Amino acid sequence: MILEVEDLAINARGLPAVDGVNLGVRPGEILGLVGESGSGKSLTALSIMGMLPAGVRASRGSIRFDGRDLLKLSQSELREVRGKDIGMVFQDPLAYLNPRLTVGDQLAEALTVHGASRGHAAGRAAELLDLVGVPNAAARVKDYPHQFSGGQRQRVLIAMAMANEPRVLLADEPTTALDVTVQAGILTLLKRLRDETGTAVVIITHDMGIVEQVCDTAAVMYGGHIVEHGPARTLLTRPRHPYTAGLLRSVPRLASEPVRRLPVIPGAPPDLAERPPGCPFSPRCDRADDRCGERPPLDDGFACWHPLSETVLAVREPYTPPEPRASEPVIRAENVTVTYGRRKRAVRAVKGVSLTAAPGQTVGIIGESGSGKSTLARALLGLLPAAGTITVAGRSWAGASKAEQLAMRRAVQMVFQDPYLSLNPRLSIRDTLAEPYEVHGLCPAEEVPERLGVLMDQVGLPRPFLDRYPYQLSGGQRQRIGVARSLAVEPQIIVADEPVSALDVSVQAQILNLLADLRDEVGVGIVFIAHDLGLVRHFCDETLVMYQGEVVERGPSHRLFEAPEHPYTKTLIAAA
Amino acid sequence: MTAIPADRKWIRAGRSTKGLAGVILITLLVLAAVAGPLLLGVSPYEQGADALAGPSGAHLLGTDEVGRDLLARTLYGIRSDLLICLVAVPLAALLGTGLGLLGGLTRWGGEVIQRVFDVLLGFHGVILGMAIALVISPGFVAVVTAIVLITVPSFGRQARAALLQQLSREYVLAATTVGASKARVLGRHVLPNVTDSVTALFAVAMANAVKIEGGLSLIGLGIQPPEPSLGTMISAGSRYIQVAPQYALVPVLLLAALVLGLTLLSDAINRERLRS
Amino acid sequence: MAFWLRKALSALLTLWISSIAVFGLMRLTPGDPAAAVAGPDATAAQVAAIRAELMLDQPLLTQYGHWIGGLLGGDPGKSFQYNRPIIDLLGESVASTVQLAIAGIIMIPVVGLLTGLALVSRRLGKAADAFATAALSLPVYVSAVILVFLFAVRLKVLPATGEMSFLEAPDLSVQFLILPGIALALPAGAVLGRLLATEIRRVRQEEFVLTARAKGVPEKRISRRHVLPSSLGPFVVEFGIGIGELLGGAVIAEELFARNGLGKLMLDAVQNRDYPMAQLLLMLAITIAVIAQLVTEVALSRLDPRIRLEAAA
Amino acid sequence: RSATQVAATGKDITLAFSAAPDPMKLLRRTVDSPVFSSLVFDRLVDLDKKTLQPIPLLAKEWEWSKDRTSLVLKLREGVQFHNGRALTPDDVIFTLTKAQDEKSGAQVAPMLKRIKNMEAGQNEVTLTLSGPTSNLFDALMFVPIVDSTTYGSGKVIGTGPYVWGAFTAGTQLQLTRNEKYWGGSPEIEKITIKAIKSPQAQLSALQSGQVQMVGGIPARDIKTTSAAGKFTVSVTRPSYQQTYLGVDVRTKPFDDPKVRQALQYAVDRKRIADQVYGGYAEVSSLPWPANTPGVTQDQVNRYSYDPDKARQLIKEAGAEGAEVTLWAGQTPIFSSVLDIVQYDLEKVGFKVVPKLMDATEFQTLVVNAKLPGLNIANIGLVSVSPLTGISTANPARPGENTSRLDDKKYVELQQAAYGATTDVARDKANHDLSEYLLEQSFHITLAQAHEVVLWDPSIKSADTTFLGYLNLAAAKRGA
Ligand SMILES: Nc1ncnc2c1ncn2[C@@H]1O[C@H](COP(=O)(O)OP(=O)(O)OP(=O)(O)O)[C@@H](O)[C@H]1O
Ligand SMILES: Nc1ncnc2c1ncn2[C@@H]1O[C@H](COP(=O)(O)OP(=O)(O)OP(=O)(O)O)[C@@H](O)[C@H]1O
Ligand SMILES: [Mg+2]
Ligand SMILES: [Mg+2]
Repeated sequence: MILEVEDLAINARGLPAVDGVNLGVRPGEILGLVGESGSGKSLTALSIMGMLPAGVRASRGSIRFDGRDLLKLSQSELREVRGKDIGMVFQDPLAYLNPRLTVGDQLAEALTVHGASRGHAAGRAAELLDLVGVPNAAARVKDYPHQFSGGQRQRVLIAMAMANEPRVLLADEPTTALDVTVQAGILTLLKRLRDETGTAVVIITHDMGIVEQVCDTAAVMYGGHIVEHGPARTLLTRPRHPYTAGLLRSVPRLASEPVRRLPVIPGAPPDLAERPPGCPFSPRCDRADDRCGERPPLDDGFACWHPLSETVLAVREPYTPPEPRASEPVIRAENVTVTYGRRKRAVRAVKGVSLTAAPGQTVGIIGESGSGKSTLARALLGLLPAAGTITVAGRSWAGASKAEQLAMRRAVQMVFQDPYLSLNPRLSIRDTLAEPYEVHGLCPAEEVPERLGVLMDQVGLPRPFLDRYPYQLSGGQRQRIGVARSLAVEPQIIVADEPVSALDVSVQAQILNLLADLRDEVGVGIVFIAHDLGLVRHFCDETLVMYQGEVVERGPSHRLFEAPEHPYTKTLIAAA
Repeated sequence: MTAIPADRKWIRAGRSTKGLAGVILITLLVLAAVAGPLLLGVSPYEQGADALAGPSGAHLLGTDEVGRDLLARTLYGIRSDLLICLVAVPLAALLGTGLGLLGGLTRWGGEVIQRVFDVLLGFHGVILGMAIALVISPGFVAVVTAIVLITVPSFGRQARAALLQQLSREYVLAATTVGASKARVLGRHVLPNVTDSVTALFAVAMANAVKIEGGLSLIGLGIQPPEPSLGTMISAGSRYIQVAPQYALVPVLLLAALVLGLTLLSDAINRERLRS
Repeated sequence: MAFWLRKALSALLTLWISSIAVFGLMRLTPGDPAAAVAGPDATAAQVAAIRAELMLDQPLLTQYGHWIGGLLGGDPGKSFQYNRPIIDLLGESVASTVQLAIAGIIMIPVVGLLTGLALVSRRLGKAADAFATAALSLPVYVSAVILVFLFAVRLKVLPATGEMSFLEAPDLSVQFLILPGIALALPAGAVLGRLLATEIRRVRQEEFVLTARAKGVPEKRISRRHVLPSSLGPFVVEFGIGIGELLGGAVIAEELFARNGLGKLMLDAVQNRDYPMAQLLLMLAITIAVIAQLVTEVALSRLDPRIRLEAAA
Repeated sequence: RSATQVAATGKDITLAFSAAPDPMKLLRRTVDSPVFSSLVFDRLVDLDKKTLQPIPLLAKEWEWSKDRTSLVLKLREGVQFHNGRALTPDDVIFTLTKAQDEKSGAQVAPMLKRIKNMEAGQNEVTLTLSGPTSNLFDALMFVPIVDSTTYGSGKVIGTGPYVWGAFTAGTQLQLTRNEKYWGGSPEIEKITIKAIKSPQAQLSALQSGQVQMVGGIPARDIKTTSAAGKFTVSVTRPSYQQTYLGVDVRTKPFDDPKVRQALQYAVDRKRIADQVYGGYAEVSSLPWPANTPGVTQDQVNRYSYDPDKARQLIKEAGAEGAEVTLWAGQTPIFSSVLDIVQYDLEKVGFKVVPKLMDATEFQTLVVNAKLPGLNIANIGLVSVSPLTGISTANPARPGENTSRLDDKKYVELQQAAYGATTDVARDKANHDLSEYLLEQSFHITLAQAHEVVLWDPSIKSADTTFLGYLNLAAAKRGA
């Protein structure tokens, strides 16, 4: 073990953010630290770097790095270790690079601060850039971060972390901000570096897929605890902890067969304040009994009183895609083109896209960031001017009278990507949900409260929440409100722009199921935008693949994913 | 990330030590201005033979150059300064926000209004004030007008920025998708959040208003005698700084206190805005 | 490149509108320049004669055209008051104001930087905050009175008022500049300081600071190399705007310190309805403000490569 | 070096004056005249401050014809202009002719117009008058003799003790002594005149030793420096600052002399003298000094402060609670005067609407006699003599004046005064004019303010002319 964390506890503003974590990684080994947002992954990593934010401190345990306890070192001693023996790569590649210094300078700095001469450092900077596979490195060192692509920036960060050939490399969600295709590149890079230098790598992620692809060992974190750890393979194939299992089930993976409803982990991730003394998962665990809540389970590879005996991953209701009901398309879009900006700075975000959406059916749109998905979605709702024809129930947005537009809006609704931005912070949930009724005058005022109640039931939220404000709700709950708002006018089609990307893995499934139910029971048609292939495959009857504003391939989901034709689709699926 | 409704912000602002200090200062001054004269019961206009007399039982702060009671005048002075603030700043806020929004909503309008703001900013406060005071003869109206014109651009720009930011917010789109009319979207979703960021400017604007009033008085274009105002008293009093220091210094301190109070308050409010 | 072109054009537009505003403003102010020139107990006949002499009996459009024409031709015309070409009158005033401005331009950022850094430092923070708030709250005309009273009348270490040509006696003229300089620099500097402080605090939260720390960069170097440069943006902008306002600010400062600069000239001109003089100086003030704006933008783009390169693109 | 120590050296001095010298209107008495006019120029005569008799200057002696309609002025020999030209009778005639023309702006033009003809003789000038002119010397002592060859060219060339030197309009003027001065070369070599508007700035300049004299500032401001004791205050006889309350006799209720007289009683002149002029002013019901021959004490104190009397008169005239507009120009002085007058008038039951506007705007209204109601302003030269006063100052001029009082009797009185060439006659004329003003009360004197100059004690025997112009021919600078 080059790095060994023992019984680490981290106290964040009086709350136990991390509680009794044990980790170890050997030279040349890649450890995957998996867990949902807020489970304590980043803090653990930061504590290893001795870089915990203000108000947060390690309250217990030890972090051994070749014999020394990092927690006992002084700041200056730690500084010696940082970047020299232990390197770190952060999540958002742009934010973590200084926009005002050239990439070369920033790389060189990593060396100079540890005693390298300027000249040598400058030369090495180019080498490093080349090492991480940035084309014609020698020239690019003079460029500024914003001149690099997302993937390249991430490579720069990695190069920076590797500058002094550290013995341990910590990577906190190194690929989360990147597109699938780019992700793959970064992961192989990490692997390669490990092979070449023999560094121990700790990859922090919330994506089981990554564990599967690159990790030798893995540890699953939940509510500040390590609930399960061991060799990646076994952990993925035969999870013993219910949470691990739940996590694996609730995430549809390309490999697995689609199902009608995803198995979900009920409830929401734990709140630090009210975490039971015992197993943090017990409140959401179907196997839990009193003991679980009271006494922390012993840790022997998995921390659970009732470990799963054998894998239950297979247990999924078999799924026969519902007969595509013969229904008239409500949305008809024919070679839609959207252009932002004027003249010189014009950006054609969507180029000649056609699609139709009918009640009871799901059209999936996938594509990397910037490929025009959201733009298309907004065009479909007549939110921005588009060339080509977009008709809703036979009427075109262009030249529709106010009254007509109102009618059209009753037919199509939208669910937005970020539940934090899509609710007006100043309006109570009641006001937000009441708005559709007010503007459409759907029912007499006195009936509205009852309707709202029904809506809340539909999206599975307690009625009292009507009087809360957005900031009093969790992400998942907000997104349910977003769905409820779109349901209010009883639309025939809902356009959902990455409705779950901003949500925790275990919550995603809940929202997806909600949409699935609406489709199958109410018969709403859904245009489902995502960049997670698994979701789309699992969820959609038909799938469109967008690339740089164009639809490069389309077809029934099962066909498209089994036998992709367009090269881009191929790489996409290969990468995932 | 999670935005807090404005009202809470103000309350929170009040809670921080700085904010509290500001609130207290202002409250005291307002009390002095409102209750002071009543308690004192001396007319600020009553002239007398003994000019520039030092503090005495009859005149706690002494008298000015024509034998009027300084304390009374100072208290009334605060009153008129507060009045100026309360009239001018909201006016400026309304006008500025209005123009700012117009600028944000209409393309050509935006251009023109930006230019107008640039011109207004081009004139230095003092000069603009002077010109205005001359055009409409000096006095309350002139001072208010000057302050309004000087303050409008800052409100305008703030409002415009806030508006543009709001328009790109997803909940604004969401409102449109559920079929809310443009007017409704603006009135219900955009404006409230805009006002929110505009109100944050209030305290600063008021502080400046007080300063401008004083600056105009300095060149004799402020509030006109016999009406007292802190500014006029400072400019008149600084003439007697050596024989009757209290004449200028007391208003100076009060004016400073007023500005200080407002500055502290605005600091606190802004801090709250950043936090949320 | 088009970026700068647009900027320049809109600046010109601004100036043109300003010229109309300035011209109109002067004509709007009641009071007859001729009467001012004639002085007290002049007869109506005398005043009328002067009016004609000053071409004030001509239609406004002609007057405006004449003025603008002159300006563009580099001839701002004759001063009503002094009945001399304005150019001849500006000489010394310009020098005086330029000196004052330079004093300000030197002192303001110094005060600003020091205050800003003090504000974010652990030890001085509180004191600096008190100072900044006080400096902000004291209007120039107040601090000036106090400064003069202390340093000139009581301590007699610095000249109260007046000035001296820098060329004749640099050492002395500097002494005359200290008090006005401070009076100008205190509030302006305090504003800058606070701005800088808030910005530094913000930048310290930025992720790239974490990266630097993770590289093992010492805190000192992080502040110097990563935080400060990234924090200077608003500082520069505000300072630029500040420079733009210096001429305006000079009005007060020169009145208080009895300096015969452009500010005083402008004040007199407006008060005596010396149209050509007032108009020229007002335009000058505005032009400076506008140019300051432009230059500021350039400086900003130097500080932030993103702006620069977008502009270039 | 410290700028606080560097005052002028023993041989030169620096003066601070509220108004900048302006060489454009040399023949006119403007605010800036006192600081340089008598240093650069000579007059034909000056008047004795006590006896009011002419003192020879460029005119070394003179002789009246019997009927007092022609005057022969013998000029001093060997007088040279600063450009080396010798003074000739033609220069005198040139100057007087210029001064007769309204365009020159010379206040005494109306009096000089009475000169029908001028003849140059052997170093003498003969003036022929349209009629007896008792106050001709008032006019002559007023007019500075200019160099006929350069006048109007912007050059400033006189025969005075000091030579006009480096000059920046609106800010500064330097004078160097005229070694060839006929009265002997002055002691002080160099005089620098700085224009400093703000009294505070002036005083602190004086206190910190940057200047040795400050002038043209409100007298009351002198009291405001604790250091007043350290400096010599030289007070000239009341002159350019006769502050008055002008009454437009065509606006009700002031068409009634009773109401106008009520005003006289209503205003508290003592308080104005003390509070506005810091005591440097004379309290009098008349525009001209109390020592004016023919004027009686009773006249001087005719209207002492008496609100009750005022109210009573107003009652009689049935003008209680009348609303009156009170105009004034925006200066610290006038706004204080306005303060007090407004207060006093309200005390006797008027409703006062104060209209304090910026100086130029006010000036415009004065010139066009557009001041319905009351207005506060000041004039000069009334202090010289009643006749000169009413003949030169718009507000009180017989015929057309800002009070819009048009009365034959007044004009007759003026003519009589011109003819009053004997002392007895002159005294009577002065008395009658005073009586007329008091009775008509359209031009109400508020204060005869002194012009006050503050000297550094090191300056000795600095003097002022009858008009209150600086006269430093004999000034010295000691330790
Ligand atoms: N600076 C801080 N102050 C207070 N609490 C904090 C701070 N940083 C993190 N926390 C809390 O500590 C817990 C763990 O945070 P951490 O960032 O380690 O989670 P994470 O697993 O990295 O989540 P994510 O996947 O979103 O990065 C969270 O509940 C968070 O609210
Ligand atoms: N308001 C805008 N002005 C100019 N260009 C824009 C604007 N919005 C988006 N774009 C550009 O249009 C293209 C498509 O953007 P869009 O948001 O539709 O992509 P996306 O597929 O939704 O990406 P993501 O998966 O990150 O949401 C991008 O290149 C983006 O830079
Ligand atoms: Mg994290
Ligand atoms: Mg998108």
